[in-house]
Amino acid sequence: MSFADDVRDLYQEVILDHGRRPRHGKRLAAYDVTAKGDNPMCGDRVEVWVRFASDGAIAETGFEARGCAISVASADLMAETVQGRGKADTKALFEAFRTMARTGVCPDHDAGLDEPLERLAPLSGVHEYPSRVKCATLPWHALDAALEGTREASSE
Amino acid sequence: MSFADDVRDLYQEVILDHGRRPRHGKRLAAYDVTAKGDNPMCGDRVEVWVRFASDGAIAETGFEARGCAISVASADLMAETVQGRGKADTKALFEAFRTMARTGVCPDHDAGLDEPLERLAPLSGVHEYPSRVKCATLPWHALDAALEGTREASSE
Amino acid sequence: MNVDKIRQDFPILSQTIRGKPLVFLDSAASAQKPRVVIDAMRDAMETQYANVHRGLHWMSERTTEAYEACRDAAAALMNAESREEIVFTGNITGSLNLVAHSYGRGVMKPGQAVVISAMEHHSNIVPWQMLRDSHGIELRVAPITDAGELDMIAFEALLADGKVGLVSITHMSNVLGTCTPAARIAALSHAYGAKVMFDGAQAIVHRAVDVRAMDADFYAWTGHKLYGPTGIGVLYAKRELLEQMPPFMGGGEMISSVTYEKTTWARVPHKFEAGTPAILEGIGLKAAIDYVRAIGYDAMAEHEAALTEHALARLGRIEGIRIFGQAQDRGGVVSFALDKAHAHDVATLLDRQGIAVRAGHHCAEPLMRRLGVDSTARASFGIYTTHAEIDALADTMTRVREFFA
Amino acid sequence: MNVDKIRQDFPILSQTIRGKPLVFLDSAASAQKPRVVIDAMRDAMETQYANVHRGLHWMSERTTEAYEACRDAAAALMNAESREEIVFTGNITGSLNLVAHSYGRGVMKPGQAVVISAMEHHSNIVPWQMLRDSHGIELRVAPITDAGELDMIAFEALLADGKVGLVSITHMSNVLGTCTPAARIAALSHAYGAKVMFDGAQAIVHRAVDVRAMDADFYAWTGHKLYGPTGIGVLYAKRELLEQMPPFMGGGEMISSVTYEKTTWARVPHKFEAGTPAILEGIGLKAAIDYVRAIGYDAMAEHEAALTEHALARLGRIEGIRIFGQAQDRGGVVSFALDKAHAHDVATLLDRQGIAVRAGHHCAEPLMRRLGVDSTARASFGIYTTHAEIDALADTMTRVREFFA
Ligand SMILES: Cc1ncc(COP(=O)(O)O)c(C=O)c1O
Ligand SMILES: Cc1ncc(COP(=O)(O)O)c(C=O)c1O
Repeated sequence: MSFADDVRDLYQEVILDHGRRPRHGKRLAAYDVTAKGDNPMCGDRVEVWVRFASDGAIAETGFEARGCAISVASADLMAETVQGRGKADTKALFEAFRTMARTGVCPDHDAGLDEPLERLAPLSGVHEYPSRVKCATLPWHALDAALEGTREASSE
Repeated sequence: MSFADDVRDLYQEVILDHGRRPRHGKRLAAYDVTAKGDNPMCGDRVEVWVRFASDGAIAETGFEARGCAISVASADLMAETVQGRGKADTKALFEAFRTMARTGVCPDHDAGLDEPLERLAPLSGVHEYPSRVKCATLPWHALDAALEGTREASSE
Repeated sequence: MNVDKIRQDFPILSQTIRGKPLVFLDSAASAQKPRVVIDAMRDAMETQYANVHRGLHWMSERTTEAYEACRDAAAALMNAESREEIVFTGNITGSLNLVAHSYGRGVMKPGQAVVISAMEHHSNIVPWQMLRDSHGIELRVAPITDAGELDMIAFEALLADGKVGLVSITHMSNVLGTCTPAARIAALSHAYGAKVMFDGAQAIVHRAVDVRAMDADFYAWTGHKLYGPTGIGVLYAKRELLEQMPPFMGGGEMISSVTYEKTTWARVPHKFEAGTPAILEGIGLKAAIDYVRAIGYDAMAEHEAALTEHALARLGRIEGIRIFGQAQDRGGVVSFALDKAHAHDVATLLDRQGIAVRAGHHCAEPLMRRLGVDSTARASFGIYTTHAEIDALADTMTRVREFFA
Repeated sequence: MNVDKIRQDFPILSQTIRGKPLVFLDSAASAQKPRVVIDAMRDAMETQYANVHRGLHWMSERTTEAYEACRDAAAALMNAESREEIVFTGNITGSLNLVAHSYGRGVMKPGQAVVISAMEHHSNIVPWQMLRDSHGIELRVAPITDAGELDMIAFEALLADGKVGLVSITHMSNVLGTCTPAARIAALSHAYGAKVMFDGAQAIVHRAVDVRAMDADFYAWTGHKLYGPTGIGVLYAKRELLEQMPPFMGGGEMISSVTYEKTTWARVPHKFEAGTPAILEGIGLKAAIDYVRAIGYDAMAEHEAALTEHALARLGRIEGIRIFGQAQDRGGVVSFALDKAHAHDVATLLDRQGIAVRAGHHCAEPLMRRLGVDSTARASFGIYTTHAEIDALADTMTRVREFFA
């Protein structure tokens, strides 16, 4: 197998792309909640800002991340997939994503999560690299903390 | 081999005898020097008293020991063999005895030590039982401390 | 429980000593290791080894998993609420010192007191003396009865003034075999506002330990007595206490972030684990825990109770032998003395016949004084000990007694 | 030195990782173990094991001899004056904390200062911060030059006011590879009345350490980096200092006698060794020391110098790679960063090809800040490392760089 083939199981094109050019990698000018996430084991750090729509669903998510391609891409894909979702729905998605990142398989889930999980699926390759699972879940921990009203999260 | 045969390599009759009925196991009423010896590892304790003759040789040695048969027998045989010896002579004997106790073989020595070393030879069996070597040498450490004018010795 | 089969798991038991088959009756000092422990450590070194926790590569990740599995196993063994309540140290002495520093100096206040018992191992005495001398903590000693049991009335009296911050008591005496009533001790301690720690070095080898059922605040033990390797000790502590305590040693692994001005600590339990941990030892201990659990504490306790009863009966019939400790509830340890011979001579004569017992003060000098002796001989039993070995001990003791008569 | 032959001594090196042959370039985190170490530990558990020091029986005596032989080996390895100057701990972090407690709290006085350098491992930072915060000791940091060497002029300036009681500096940086001039550091420290300790965790793996020639007061290292087992650390200290220092942990083995009122300490070094020691680990470390000495430091140093030069040359030619540290005198450790990729991604891509490097802050966050980075990737070499492995690293790095371009 070529070098590129070898590494595509984890670094798929979509990850490289979102890692290099995140669409949501910015602080929101106006936001409702925010939180920081920290992985002291490897030094990754992410900060998220969330603005809600009038119905309570997430209108927009922005982030600033200092870390590896996986954590930046995961933050960006997260921002993309949670848009328009309510809090409960977002939490369910987090749980399902977390399982996928850890095990590589998509857990049983609500039909409503089919589409977002498919979009997050490129990240499932991390399950082969246990120490990198936290890179992928860190932005989600931060988002969860923001939604919960706690200001800090850690994926340690 | 019978039980008794097995153990005779260390517990020779002379050791049992001196261990049970030490001839010199008493505090001297009049003495010139004294010292205590302590083996904190096993709790053996011995105290020796020495009286010198007018020529500086050892006139008499007495001891009180709390410990095993080996340490009591060794103290008693020591008291016996050092009688009449000068300080240098006694130290040389200690050195030779120590080597014998550790290795089981009698080191090269002055012809003058032939006879006392032969009397101490029954104790050479301890070399097979490294943790017991200290039991055999403890009284000598105490005697040495007394001769040196230090009051305490340890065979740790 | 099939002892013959178990013996085959322990390669060392087929050794001969001074030409005689090894009769190893010194397990309370340190137990022998089953093949699964030896193999686990060897396999790790041969096939899967690297430093843990911070490594991003395959070997490091796999080694981290294997090592951290020991924490899960230890938590399950003790029925801890979570794996984060398990701290690894170098031995139980390290666990006790950790608590003496981080809880004693870090949380307790001068003027408070620590209660120990009159049958503690030095490891559960000296750290408290050092705490007393450096931190103004009073040290109180709960007496034991002549049967060798904790005097519960006197114990409660020591708690009465409400000054006691911590009770630290053995869960099983390494000299008398006495098992202490942990749940009652904990309930009393808590009633008077004290936290409670148990020295489980011996207890966990002989019986199931449930820290939640007994409501222990701290519970400490040591790997090498539970058929595991040396170099690793275990400390269970309730999570809220670990959160509250400052760290003991500083260094790698125990920090969250470091600047010269200010360092923040890692989460529990890592806050208390400085430097590269005992990785191979954790892997070995995991195998030992699995081994013990597969046999089961019920079977082990039953086996050891039978051995102990047999030993007490056989040794008790020998004239001139005095046995120390008549506790109702006791584990597989029997201390004794012979009237005509010093314990060291006894041990050497037994050794000459291939029988390994311990002789001395067993790191419990104050208890020796309480018993009125300098030293005792001690036979202690493990899962591999047989009735025939106890018969060999008793038969040989008869001859030792004759020899010194 | 025949590297092919040496590689055959390390069973793990023939493993494959993710389908590729293992290229292990993470020895500075922890080294792999030669068969002699594995066998020594296994043999002990299979044929000759019991608790040490207090046992009167055959197994205990033989195990004591085998374990204590490690003290002789360590003393000889470092050219200590006597075996009593060697204290065993759990890891070097334990050794450093021992000195921070027993010398720092026990002998130093509030108002005095400790000097470390700007390239220390957390294990040589955090214990001194804890000492500072609890004991009123000032912590001073000697800067490094942009080449990554200790700034000797600034270092001397820190000593000038005579307040420094202890200098504790790495003998070789685990990030930059820099070897520090130990003899000069010691001479300067002594000239200003300070004692001096070296963190030799990395240095002793790469070069002969002579504590008397460099006149170190303390010298610490850790077994698992010198091809030995985990769970054991070493501290050399001049005898007079050990005599002067109070003990660190209390318990069995470290006492001479115990009463509730007053406990007296065992002689050095046992005063500092509480509880059952790392017996199997001592036996393993003895085998590791013998192994290293048989190969010889001259051959090892030469081999590693050649590897390092090769690595610096090969990696230095790759565009976008920045290498950290240009010390004149350096050991087998090369830290680097890639402009377009995070160190973790680099490490994962290398891992996917079977190449194990470390990525992160290497337990040296303050040094990372000094270098202006969050993390680096680090390749580190052992006696078994080959030029071909470095070529594999460099070739793969070229592709990693292309991949992230
Ligand atoms: C320079 C240096 N000091 C200290 C340490 C800490 O060693 P240990 O984790 O074995 O205590 C290390 C290795 O991690 C090191 O490289
Ligand atoms: C009851 C008890 N506590 C503490 C210890 C000390 O254990 P370690 O030496 O492993 O720290 C022992 C064993 O020696 C023991 O039997």
